[in-house]
Amino acid sequence: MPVELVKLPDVGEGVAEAEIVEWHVALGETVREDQILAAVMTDKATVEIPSPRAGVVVELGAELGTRLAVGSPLVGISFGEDAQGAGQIAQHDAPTRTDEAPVDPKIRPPIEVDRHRAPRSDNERRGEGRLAPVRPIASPGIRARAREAGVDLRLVTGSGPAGRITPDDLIDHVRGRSKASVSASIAQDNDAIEPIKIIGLRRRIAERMAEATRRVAHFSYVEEIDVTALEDLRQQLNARFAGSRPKLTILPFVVAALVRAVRNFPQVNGTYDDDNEVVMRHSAVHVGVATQTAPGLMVPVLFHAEARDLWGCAGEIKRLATAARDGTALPKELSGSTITITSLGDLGGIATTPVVNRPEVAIIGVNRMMIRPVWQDGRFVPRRMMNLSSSFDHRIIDGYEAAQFIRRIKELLEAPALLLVGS
Amino acid sequence: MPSLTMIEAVRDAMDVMMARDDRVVAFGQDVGRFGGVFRCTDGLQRKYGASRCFDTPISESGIVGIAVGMGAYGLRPVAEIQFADYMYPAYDQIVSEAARLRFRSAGEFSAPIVVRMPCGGGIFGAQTHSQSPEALFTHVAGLKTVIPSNPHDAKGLLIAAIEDDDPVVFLEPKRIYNGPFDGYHDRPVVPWSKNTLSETPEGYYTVPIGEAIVRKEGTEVSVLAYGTMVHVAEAACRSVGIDAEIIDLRSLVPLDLDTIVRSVTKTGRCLIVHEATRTSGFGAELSALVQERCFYHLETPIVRVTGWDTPYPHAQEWDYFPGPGRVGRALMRLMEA
Amino acid sequence: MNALPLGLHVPEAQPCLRSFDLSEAGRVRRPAVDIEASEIRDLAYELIRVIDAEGRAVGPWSGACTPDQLRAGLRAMLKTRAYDARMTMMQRQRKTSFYMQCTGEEAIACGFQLALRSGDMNFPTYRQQGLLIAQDWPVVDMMCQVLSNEKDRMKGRQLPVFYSAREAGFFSISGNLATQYVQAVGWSMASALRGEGRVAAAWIGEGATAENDFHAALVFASVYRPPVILNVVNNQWAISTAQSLAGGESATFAARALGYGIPALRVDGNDYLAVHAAACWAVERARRNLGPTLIEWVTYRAAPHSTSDDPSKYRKQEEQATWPLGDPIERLKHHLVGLDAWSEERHVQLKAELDEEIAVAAKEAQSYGTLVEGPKCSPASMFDDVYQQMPAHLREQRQELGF
Amino acid sequence: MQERSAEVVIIGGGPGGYVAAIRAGQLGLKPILIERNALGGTCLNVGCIPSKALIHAADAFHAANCQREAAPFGLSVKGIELDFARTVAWKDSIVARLTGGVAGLLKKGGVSIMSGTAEILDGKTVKVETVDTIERVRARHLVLATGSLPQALPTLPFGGNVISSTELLSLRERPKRLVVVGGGYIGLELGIAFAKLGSEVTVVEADERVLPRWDAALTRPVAKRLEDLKVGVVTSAVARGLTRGGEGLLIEQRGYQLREIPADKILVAVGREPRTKGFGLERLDLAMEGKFVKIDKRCETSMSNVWAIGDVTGEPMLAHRAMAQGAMVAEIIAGQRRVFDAVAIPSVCFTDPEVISVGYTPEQAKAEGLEIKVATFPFAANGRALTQMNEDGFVRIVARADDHLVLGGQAVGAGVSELTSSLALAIEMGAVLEDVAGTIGAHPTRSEALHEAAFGALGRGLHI
Repeated sequence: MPVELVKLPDVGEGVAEAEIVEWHVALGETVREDQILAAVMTDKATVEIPSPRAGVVVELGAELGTRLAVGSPLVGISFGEDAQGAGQIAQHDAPTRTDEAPVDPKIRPPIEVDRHRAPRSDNERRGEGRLAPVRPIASPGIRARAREAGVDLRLVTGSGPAGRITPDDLIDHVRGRSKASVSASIAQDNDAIEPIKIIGLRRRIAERMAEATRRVAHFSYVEEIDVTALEDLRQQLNARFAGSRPKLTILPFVVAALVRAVRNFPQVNGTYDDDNEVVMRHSAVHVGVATQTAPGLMVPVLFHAEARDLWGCAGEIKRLATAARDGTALPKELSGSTITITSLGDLGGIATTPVVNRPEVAIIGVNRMMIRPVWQDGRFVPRRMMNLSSSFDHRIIDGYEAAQFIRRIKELLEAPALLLVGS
Repeated sequence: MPSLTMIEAVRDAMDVMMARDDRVVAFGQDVGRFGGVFRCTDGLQRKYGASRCFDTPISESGIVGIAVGMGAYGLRPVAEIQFADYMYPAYDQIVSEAARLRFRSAGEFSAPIVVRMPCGGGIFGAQTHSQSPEALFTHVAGLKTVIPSNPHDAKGLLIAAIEDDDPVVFLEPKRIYNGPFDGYHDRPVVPWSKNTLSETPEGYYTVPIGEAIVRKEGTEVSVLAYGTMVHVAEAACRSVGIDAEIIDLRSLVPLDLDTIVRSVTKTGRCLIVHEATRTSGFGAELSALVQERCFYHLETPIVRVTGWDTPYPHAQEWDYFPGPGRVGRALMRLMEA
Repeated sequence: MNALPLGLHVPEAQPCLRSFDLSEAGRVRRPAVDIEASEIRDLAYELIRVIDAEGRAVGPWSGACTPDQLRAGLRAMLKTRAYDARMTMMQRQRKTSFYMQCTGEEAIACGFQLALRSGDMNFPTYRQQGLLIAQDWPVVDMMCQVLSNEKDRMKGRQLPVFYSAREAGFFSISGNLATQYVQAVGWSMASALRGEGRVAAAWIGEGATAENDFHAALVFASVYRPPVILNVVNNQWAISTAQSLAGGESATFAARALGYGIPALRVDGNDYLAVHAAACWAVERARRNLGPTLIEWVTYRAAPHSTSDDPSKYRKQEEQATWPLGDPIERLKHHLVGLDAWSEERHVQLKAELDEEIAVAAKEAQSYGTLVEGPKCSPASMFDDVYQQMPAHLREQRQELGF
Repeated sequence: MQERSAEVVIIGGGPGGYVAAIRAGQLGLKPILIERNALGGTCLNVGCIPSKALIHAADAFHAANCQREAAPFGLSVKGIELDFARTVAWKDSIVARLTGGVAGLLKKGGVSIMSGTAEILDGKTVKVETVDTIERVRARHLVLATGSLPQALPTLPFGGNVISSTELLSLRERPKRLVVVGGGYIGLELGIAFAKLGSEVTVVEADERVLPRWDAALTRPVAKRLEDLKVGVVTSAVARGLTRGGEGLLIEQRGYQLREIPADKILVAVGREPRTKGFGLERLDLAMEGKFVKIDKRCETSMSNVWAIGDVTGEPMLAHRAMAQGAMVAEIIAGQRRVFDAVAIPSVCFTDPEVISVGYTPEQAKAEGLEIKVATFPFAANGRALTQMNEDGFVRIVARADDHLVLGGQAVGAGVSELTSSLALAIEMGAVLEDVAGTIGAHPTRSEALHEAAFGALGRGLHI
């Protein structure tokens, strides 16, 4: 009975491997052609893999969270009549490292809940007879040691095959718990620990951030901007063009200032390939707009900001943010920025130390706007102030250059009319 | 099957037993010739003679004292304390003597007596005709304490109590003597004849001591109640539309804990209702037992609706009496948590 | 405005022994058993005595006992006193926690018991052990109760001396004062009701007559007239409270009965012959369905209230010497010797015999263990007899205890 | 009556009792062990050990007789005869050595042994009547290890020629005609042994097949061997009682009328029941589980500090379960945190061929709704089995379908009892099929069949 092994397709330029983040089919399920089989995530994007043919799923390539090399078998589909009992493609056929692909404990039978309500809090699990406790898989030695240490093995995540709890798992759990025990006295009864595997986007962010802090020589520079005039202008424009043009937030103005300032300081609009020790200076200004989404932080790119006016930027920024949030952003819209702006809106805080979006060399953080007393003409007057907290890669940008660059932006923002004139 | 009031059921029980067993005697203030202030022994003296059903001097310790002596002799005395509120002079004879006699004589002597006392409020009896002193008896090892909520159980339980070899305190909620009272005091009284639970088989039968009964099946909350409160709880559940499981305990000691645990394990919520004052009331004991046995099944803390910790008032009867309103609100609170 | 300032009369702490109206033996008449109570009201203030100063039995109340019965009575009193002495010593040796003697009052219990029949029932206080000893109830059994050892029929549950012996017509003793008094009335009502001819004897100390159960008993006895003898043992002291605190100054305890229309006798409790005669009178009256009789037995508590009491704190040492009614054993011995039915030698020899008998019994009783060491009843037995059938919650608690 | 007291008092000196005593002694608890008969209990004296010895002798005798007929590898044997009395003496010597060994271990462990009958007075007091004294022993911990005894049939009470396994094992000569009532593991082990020793054996079983508690596939080779040994097997039949003269057994088989089977001895082996009578246990009013004493995961009964281990607590009634419980209880009493949480307890049937089972059978797994993979490997494809001229049977492995966790294993075949340790270790350690398959089994051995079975379960069978 013929079985076709659907290989992991090439999901993006130069992507070597992808991580399975979601199965859309189950073993033994009959699928139509083009029906979505699974979703895989690369550095760039989450890509859905359609089925090349109709048939019955007889093999699943790997567990959730496993990284498959492009070209390795993803799904086995049999397209004869009696597609009998499905099995899992034997682990050690796949080229990926076996210990890398742990068996996901969730696949075991669901915990039978003997009450008609959703499983309850931790103390419910402790009650005898409340739930048929999923029996932890552990050797007698581990069970004995756990009992000595007063550890309930049901709370320990087993990293061994079939979720078996290895000696290391126990040690990690106990060490983890001993750190927590310092504050344990406060949360005495709330010692529920829920292990969540780091997979998908979360893992992507973790790796990028770690890489950035390891390689980039960060320094941050915080400057105060008097945006009273800017805010008035923004509100006038919005009032004037309400309905006909996109609503302007502060970001388009910052982008506009950025585009102009970069002309004087091109090194800031660059990317640094530190492997080959080459700085790429870009004439185009592709601005990464850091956007918070449910799965995590994403940075869609406003391409050629230099060629867009305020309203162009505003519209594109809005579109990109929405696409990122509902997961429809295309891979190419999520990479290629030359400089990034990050803003937490009214959560912006007084000052932040943003992490440079490698391989870029600069990132501009927009802090909260607030009324502050400012000494002008011999007395304190209320002015609407906003800080810019920017971080630079000191390997490429020196403090002095960075300060000049930020002061240029300050001048532009404090005289917003300049932004409208094509100076 | 005849429909009796609770009074007729109690009288019928004594009648049946006095006929079956010539050791059974009934006495107390106004019990003989007059037939009891609530008419519970009406006609017994005429039928069985003055030496088997007779009046006594107004001396509660005397009434229970002679009962203990008669019990030790081998009789089966049914002593009546006219109102539970007057039981205190007899408390020493009940607790130090009747309850302890078998234990202290290692079985040589025992006091197979029944002490009947009308209890509970709802009749503007104020503090001397409305008390519910069950907790003072449930705390005593050696005593059994039972309290029926309807004529059928009243007759069966009283016969069982008379046959029981241990001393039994038999509490009769006076407000439901003539009809089930659900706490809506402004509505016309419903006679027992209109309630199926008044159907009482003729002749001898028993309701076993130590067995509760699920008055109404339910899934959302378990309501533990006894006496008049069973009817109040039913009315409250209907009014707030909560599918409660109502358990009529009937017997406080020995207590049918299995039925309670089964129910609370199912519903995960527990409401306890009794007329007696709250502090150290029997509800506290029920609450302790439920949390000991069903802690991991409880969704919310156990709630008690009881009389306030004040002497029983007169004019403020219906502010004191735990009515369907208070019980209903407690049910709602339970369901929201 | 009343002239005299009001004041509270607080009775004398001491019993006024001196002003005792000591009528001589044989003076008080013996009415017919079926006499109307109203006709013998005066007897409540008299003092029936038979043995006179020279040891002779005089008066209408004499002649009720044969020499053999008297010798048996003497033996019973001596044995009771020997038993008390031995058990008090055992308490001092820490073999048990507590003991109560009835020194000086032996004649009342021993004499009274002789008037009863098997099937009758005494409702005693903790100072009528003579009722058991007078029936030759095995002292080993009594001792095991006092020692709370493995052979204690009460399984180690009761305070020492709180005996129970249904077979011997000895109702289980309760520590609560006077509760048994009204129970005796109830028991006798049951006997009357069933027509089985049994008689009850209620016992109370003069101090406890202040309890309401005493009055409840008298009310019910006067209303239903059951076959019960209401004994009041007036031994002058309730621990440190003299009988005056129980109202003894204003009226005799026998006189209490008059208010309820119950016939009453007042008898010299240390005069074995008078005790036995009065007891027979009252028992016969009850047996003939003529109703209750109250008897005040006047005596003196020669020993401390109990092993945890030291009378020197509330009464003078020499007070006992001033007690006018003498010692019951000496007076009966003196009478018997007078009749040549007894002698000093036989008395000394009998005492030695009894001391030996008590010593042997004590050894045997201790072999079954004492309160402090040796086998006791298993803790498991603690859960028996609370109810006829052990309920579930008790079964669970026993499992938790682990025996 | 003298009194003594001890931290731990153990009633019953069988495998559970003596192990608990030794372990308690090692932990310095100075236990008292009360045993009415011989140390070692049923297992050592009238059960596991003597029956295995007899089975060994029977096999040897049978093997020799086979050479006389077939001589497949050229061995010819003449003049075979068996001095059965010497066989019994040899068996008794082994029992004696082992009971002596136990006594030595107990002494070394500082255990004071009271040989006498125990009578429980309450949860912490036992009256012990030895040959010369009556003592009252007080305990802070009481351990019940009274074991089990053969179940009698109401229609066939023990006595005369109706015997239990105890009497059968102490017979001085072989019965000419032996009828075995009960086709369970005891009935068949002894029935086959005596068949090989020359007795004419008939087995009467109420169920449709022998070894009804084991699944059909496992018992088929045993049924075949019974035929080879000319053992009569009467299934769906119930013993109704002795014939009038007492020299035969009346049986009633479904579909046939009452008929008689001639018998010199009738072995009643219909099961064992817990020993809970005759030593005052009822005084404790313990919570029971049917006929057995109810215990929790720490072997504590419903009464505080009263423990129960071994057969008296229920199935499976196996010596090694009792021993494990005994050691655990001693450690708990010594204050250690212990719980009886063995994943699987192996059981063995020493018939010919032997049958074993550890953990889940396929049926049990399916009954719990588990999705499983099952694979068997026949001994006919096992080199060693061929060289031993005994290819009957197979090894079977049962694992979860999704994560391949090994749930259980069964086997039938010569010498498979030794396979229980590797199977039990795999299950206890939480092995997956890949672990068992990934472990190299020595070749040529019978045990490598287990690894082959694992490969089979993974769809990658090699030698099949």
